[in-house]
Amino acid sequence: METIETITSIKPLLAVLISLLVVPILVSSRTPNVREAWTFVAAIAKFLLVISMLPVVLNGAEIVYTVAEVLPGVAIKFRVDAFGMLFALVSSSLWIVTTIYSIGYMRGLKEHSQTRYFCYFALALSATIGVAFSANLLTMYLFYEMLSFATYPLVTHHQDREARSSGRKYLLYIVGTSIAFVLPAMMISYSLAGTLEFSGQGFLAGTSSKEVTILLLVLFLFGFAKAGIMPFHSWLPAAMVAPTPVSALLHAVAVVKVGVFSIVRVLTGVFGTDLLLSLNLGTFIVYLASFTILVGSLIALSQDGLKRRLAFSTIAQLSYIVLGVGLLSPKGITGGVVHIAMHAFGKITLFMCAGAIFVATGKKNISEMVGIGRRMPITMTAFFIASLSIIGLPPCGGFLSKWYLVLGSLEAHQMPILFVLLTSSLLNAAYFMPIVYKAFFCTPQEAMFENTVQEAPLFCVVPLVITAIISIILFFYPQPFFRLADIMVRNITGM
Amino acid sequence: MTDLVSTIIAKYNYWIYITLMMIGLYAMIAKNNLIKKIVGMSMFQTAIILFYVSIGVKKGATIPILEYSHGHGHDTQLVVHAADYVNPLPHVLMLTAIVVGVATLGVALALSIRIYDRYNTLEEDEILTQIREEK
Amino acid sequence: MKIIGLIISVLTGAMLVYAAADFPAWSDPSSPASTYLSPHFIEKTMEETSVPNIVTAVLADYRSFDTMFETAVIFSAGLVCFFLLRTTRRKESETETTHYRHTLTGVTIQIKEGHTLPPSDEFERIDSLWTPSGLIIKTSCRLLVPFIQLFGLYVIAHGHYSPGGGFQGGVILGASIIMLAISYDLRTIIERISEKMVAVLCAVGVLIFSGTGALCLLLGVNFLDYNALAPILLVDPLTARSHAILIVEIGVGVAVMTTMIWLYCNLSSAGKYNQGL
Amino acid sequence: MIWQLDLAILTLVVITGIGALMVKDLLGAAILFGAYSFMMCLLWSIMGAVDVAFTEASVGAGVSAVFFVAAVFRTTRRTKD
Amino acid sequence: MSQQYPALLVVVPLLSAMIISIAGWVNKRWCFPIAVAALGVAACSSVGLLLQVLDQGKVIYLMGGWPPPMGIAYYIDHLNGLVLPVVSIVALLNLIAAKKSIEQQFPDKIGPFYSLYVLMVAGLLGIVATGDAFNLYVLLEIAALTGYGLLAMGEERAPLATLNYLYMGTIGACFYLLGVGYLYIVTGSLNMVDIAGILPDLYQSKAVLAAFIICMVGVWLKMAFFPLHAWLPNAYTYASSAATGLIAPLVTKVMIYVMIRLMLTVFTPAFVFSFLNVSDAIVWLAVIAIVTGGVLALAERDLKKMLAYIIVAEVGYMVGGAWLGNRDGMTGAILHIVNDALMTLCVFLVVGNIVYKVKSYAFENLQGLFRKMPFTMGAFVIGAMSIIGVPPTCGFFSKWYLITGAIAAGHYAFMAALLFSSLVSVVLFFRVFEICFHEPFSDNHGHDHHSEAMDEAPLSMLVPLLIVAATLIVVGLYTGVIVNQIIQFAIPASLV
Amino acid sequence: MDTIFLYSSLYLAFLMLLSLYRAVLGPTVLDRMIGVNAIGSKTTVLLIMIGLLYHRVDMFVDIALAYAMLNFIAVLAASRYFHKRKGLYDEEP
Amino acid sequence: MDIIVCVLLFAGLFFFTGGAVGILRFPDFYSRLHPAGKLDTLGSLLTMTAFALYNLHHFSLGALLTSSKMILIIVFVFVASPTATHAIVDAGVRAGLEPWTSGEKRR
Repeated sequence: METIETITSIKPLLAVLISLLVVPILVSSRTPNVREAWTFVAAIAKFLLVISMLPVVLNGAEIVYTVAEVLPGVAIKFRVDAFGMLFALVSSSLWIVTTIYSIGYMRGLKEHSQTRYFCYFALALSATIGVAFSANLLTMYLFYEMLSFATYPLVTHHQDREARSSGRKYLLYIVGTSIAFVLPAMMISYSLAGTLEFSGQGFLAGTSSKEVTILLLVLFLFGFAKAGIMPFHSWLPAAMVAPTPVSALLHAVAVVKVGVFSIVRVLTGVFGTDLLLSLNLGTFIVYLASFTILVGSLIALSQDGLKRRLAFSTIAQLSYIVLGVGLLSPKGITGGVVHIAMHAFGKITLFMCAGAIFVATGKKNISEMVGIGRRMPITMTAFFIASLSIIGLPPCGGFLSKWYLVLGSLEAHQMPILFVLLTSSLLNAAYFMPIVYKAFFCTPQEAMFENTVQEAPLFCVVPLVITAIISIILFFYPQPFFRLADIMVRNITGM
Repeated sequence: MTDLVSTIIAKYNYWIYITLMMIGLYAMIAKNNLIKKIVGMSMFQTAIILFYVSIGVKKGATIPILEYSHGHGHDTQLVVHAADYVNPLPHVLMLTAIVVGVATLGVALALSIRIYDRYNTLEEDEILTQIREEK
Repeated sequence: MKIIGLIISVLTGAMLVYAAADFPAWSDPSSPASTYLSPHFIEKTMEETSVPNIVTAVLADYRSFDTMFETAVIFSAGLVCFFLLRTTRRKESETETTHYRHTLTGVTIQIKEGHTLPPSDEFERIDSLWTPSGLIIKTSCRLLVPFIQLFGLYVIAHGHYSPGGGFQGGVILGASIIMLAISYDLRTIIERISEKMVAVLCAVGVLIFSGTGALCLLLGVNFLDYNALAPILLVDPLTARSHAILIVEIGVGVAVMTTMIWLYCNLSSAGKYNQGL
Repeated sequence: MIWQLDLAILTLVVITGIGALMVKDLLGAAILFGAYSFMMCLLWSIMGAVDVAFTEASVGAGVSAVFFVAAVFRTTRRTKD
Repeated sequence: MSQQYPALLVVVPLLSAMIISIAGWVNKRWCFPIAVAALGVAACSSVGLLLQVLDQGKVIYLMGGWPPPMGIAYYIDHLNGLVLPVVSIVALLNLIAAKKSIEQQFPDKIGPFYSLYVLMVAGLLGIVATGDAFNLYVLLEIAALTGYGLLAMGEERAPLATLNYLYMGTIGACFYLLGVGYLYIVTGSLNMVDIAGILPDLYQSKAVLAAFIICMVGVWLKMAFFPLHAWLPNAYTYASSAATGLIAPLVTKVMIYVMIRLMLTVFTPAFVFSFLNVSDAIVWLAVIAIVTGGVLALAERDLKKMLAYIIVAEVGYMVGGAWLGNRDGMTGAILHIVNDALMTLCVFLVVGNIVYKVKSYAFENLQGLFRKMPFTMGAFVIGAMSIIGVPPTCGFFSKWYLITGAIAAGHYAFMAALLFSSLVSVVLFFRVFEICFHEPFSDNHGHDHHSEAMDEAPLSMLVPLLIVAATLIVVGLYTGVIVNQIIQFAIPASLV
Repeated sequence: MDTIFLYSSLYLAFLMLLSLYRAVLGPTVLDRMIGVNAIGSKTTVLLIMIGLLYHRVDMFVDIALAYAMLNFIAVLAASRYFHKRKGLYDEEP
Repeated sequence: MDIIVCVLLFAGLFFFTGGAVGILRFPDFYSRLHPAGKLDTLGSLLTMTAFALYNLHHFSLGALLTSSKMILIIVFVFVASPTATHAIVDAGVRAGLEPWTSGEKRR
């Protein structure tokens, strides 16, 4: 195994803290314009900080920063490696886009408590980057919990009864599983291995028996309920009561991807591929993921609420990533990891479209959207592109990741998985295409729309156009993500 | 049998202190009247004092005040044998304990007066009924 | 509750009986308690503190730190009672009615709050539950009280040589005042010894004790190490200990006396300070 | 230590204690509690603890019984047990 | 002066309690500055002591200059060196924070209140510092008596609850005294270290066993450990917020310190863990305590009582941790004394602020508090996070040690109970947050919520609160230092 | 002489038992007061006797003196109660 | 000397016995006060005198002081005991206790 060059730098901490530091400014700023300007500044600064670390990582080095040693052998420590970089890149870049979109959305609907909204948004982003850059399980757990609590006020933003019950469900699933499953699993790992530091080959290897390993695996898989693996998925549709930008960023990018990211990190950094392979646990993960993919897609078919359909789609898509890593083959892992990015850009576009439709027309259900494509052509075009990406058709980024997944399943000699992937792609098409079809090619019934319906405000439309375009660009220029995934695969497989 | 009897006799004080203490404890738990409980509490404390004082007793010893003849002052060096005097340390401790007992008694009585002002009874069950009815 | 109480006490008692089997026999001169620590006190008290009453010596010198807090306990009991019971503001529903008695005719009149008494010397203020004053009781108490107080002072001062000391003397002094309060009425006492004075004296008593200790501390030795007081008391260190014990006992006496009065006044008038037992 | 007297007084103490708790009248309980203190005082002096006896005498006879009576005076004599 | 720290620690508060009492009759305005100054001196000397202990190890102070078995000595080692600053600083912060509410609640009894307050702190500090078993009892009583006074001045039901506390507290203290007597009868000594030196020959004695059981039961009564907890919730709920701010964080914690002191110093781990075979049973009791505390807290509909039941559960944490019988568990218990004191202070200060402004702590009156008092609620969130055990707040780390200890001891039920308690805390606190977050539901499901103006507590209450909240995180981050520099030395090497 | 004192003290203890009967079972509170008062006067004597048995009577006489003084207060307080509160058995609520 | 002491002591004990029996056997409160008030006082007087005399056996200044203290006790009892008795009677009268007349049930 090659030694990895490490560089000590405070940049990761800054990247985490910058959105935290901006919160007091947000609270104290008097006018909305100032407030949003600051958010924007913070978003861009964060993105620049992340980008500035990209070259180092692409060169195969890692950036390390230790904040404090809180327990013997365990510190609150940041480490920027390829995988974290990939995730940080996606989330920080999408924050900028979402900020723009939020401004449009929140102002468009004249939402209350906008200051609070932006504050917690910033907090959530801090936590996300924190998870991405964490060097050990404890730090990851810290930011994971911080994210759970920071997003609660966002989910219950409307402060009505529905929001309250959804908020309860959200917390129950997310925090409950993390305390009940992740915490003990983490403690057990610590007492077994005496460390929590992620390492390329996992630190559990050779320290635990098979039964304990399986127990830990199950605890970790279900513990990170943000990943939405069934049966711990039902918080995700419930959380769709949140304002759309929240759904867009948090439930397409930050929260759910943090869950998946954590699972992948744990599978690779704690267990290590070798251990999983030797115990043949990959198969278990893969079948679990396949089940979620299929069932999630099937449920998505029957949903009428647009956001709920997207939510179930997300559940299914997240399991692609888990599945990819679970295949334990280099191609599979690459596919899974890159899917984080591809799916993020696709799904955020879809959510933004849903939000834009809501802002413009106030409609939430698919059955009410007949013919909407004629009124809002830009939005619906973006929607079409994004759904292509999700289905996995060229010329969109989603195709590449899916392609790698298929290759990976072949490489791992898992023929059933191939069928799962193909079936689910068909299902994806089956639940997205009708929307597009109805939107563009059916005529609306009378009095369905008021005559004044136009495109949503500019602040809403621009971001979704940007992300849709990026989805296409990623098909042609996916190199940064693949480079990062390659470095990561090389790290964990030792090749 | 004689062994048992001699044990009982030899530690008579200890058995009585246990009895008294249990009477006090029982009163504190089982009595319904607040002042009765305070009486029980005082008995409980006295029983412990009895225990301590019993520790200090020494066969054939006198009270822990040195035989001191007035007028001679410090000149006469007295030879004092420890075995001649009762152990003074438990007495000291128990002086403190008695004081604590009086202090606790005062506070407890003050509290019961406050309670009576409010509920017009000192029976615990009646007070609890009143509280429940208020809700 | 009765059954629970019975079970608990029987269980505890059984455990204690079980443990008592291992005690040294009662009044055994060779038990550890009698041979380990106490011989030092008994044999060395005289040369180390020059106080023949070992209990006093241990109480006020060897373990004076305990005693200081014991005084503080008494003080805090008085303070807590005051804190809990003393009512300075009445409930709005109650209007104060004061009772007066015409000394010549024996007619009792009630005066509602806000009204005033006709200016006359012939009225004396009485309790609401007035009873004719018991002449016998009053007289005999008046006779006894000075002696009791004198005896109380003797007990405080003579604590070095005989049983007694600050605490006992203080209680006797306090009891004598309580006796006056019982045989006359509470107002008589409060008029002579105001509440403020009682409260302040109570604190002063503890202050004398802990202040003596703190003085030692200021003089550069450990807290309550009376040897350091020798230059101030103008005696040799050994006598200084004895004298310091006396000072300390006086502090205890003052604190205890006033606390007893304070407690009694608060308890018997339920904090209203108008009329008592 | 005078063990014969000790036994006698100990028995009396227990009787007085039970009596103080059984009396169905708080004033009576207060008075009997005073008697309990007397016994205790005797007991201490029998065991040679003169200072403790002195304290108990002054506190038990002079003060705590009076406090009890004062408290009963300010509350009630009624008790159910 | 530095060698006089142990005396200053206790004596300065004692003296100033008297002076405050006098000042209360002369000029009420002097009371508060004197009290703050006294506690400030106590806090400084406790910190100084801690530094001294870190520097040179054990500090022994002879009261009256008499050598230990004769006189009373204060032993300051790493264990109480750690607890002393916590006690004094918590008391000081709460005093500053409570000034306004004291003036609001007892306008004519300011003097006695401050006097009792400072006296109680003196008692608590003494309990922690003393090395004499009987002296501990006296100090216990002084802390208890003043505590009764402070607790009883509250709502209408406070006197009854306090009287119950008084009964239980007296039984507890008397049991402790009895246990000391049992030790005295077999060893002849009252000095803790001295007793520990004599005891090893007497392990077989039934009297020592009984002494241990009685002491433990007494201490458990005072700390409201599970079957003996019935007095605590009412007593803490109905008291004034100034009093609970002092008593809730400190009294149970100090009693747990006493328990640990008895286990480690007096009876020595060899006796407690090797000779006696009861650890398992007590850890099971702790498990039940944690679960019952949590479940009972769920049933409550007002904030203060809920927190009181959480204290019951927290006591279970510490007792269980101490009885796990290994180093990690003991470390967790000691660390949790510090952390729990701080986080309980935090939440009770929040309650104080809420009561000051809203005049109620029932759930239904808390609506819209996040908007009304954002800073108070922010601190509340941090406190709650700490109680739940979310990193990087300090509560997480003590829980971490406790769980590590449980795993090492193979006591998985205790681990499960800790996790369960965390989950219950999440439910408990988010139920409160939900109520505070949502404003009264209006019928029109609209986005136009009538916005209430911010109505924050006064600065003198807010600043200590925010300091405590920040401390929660700082202490969490410095856990490694605390454990490595202090707690490690507080546990005897014989405990593996 | 010591024997005489010892047995007379035991006899006094027996007499106390008789008084105690009245104190515990006396039908009214006042009977109890009589009983306790009688016990009190015997206690004073007993204290001196104990002192004589210890051969340290100078130490015990103070206690007896204090006792004689203070015993009086409790009785006074209890009788004072009836001066202010009417009714022998229970008071009207 | 010892004989005088013994006589006084036994006389005192005799009166004490009378007092105790009287308290036990008399039918009502008022009648019980008689033995309690008078006989106990007399018993105290006699026994105390006996002790005072006995104490002077080994004559010294301290013994004289002690004996005089005992006399002081007697004086005290002579003042306090009647007062106490008076107070109790007073209480009985105020409490409305009817004196017993012959033929009634014993109380």
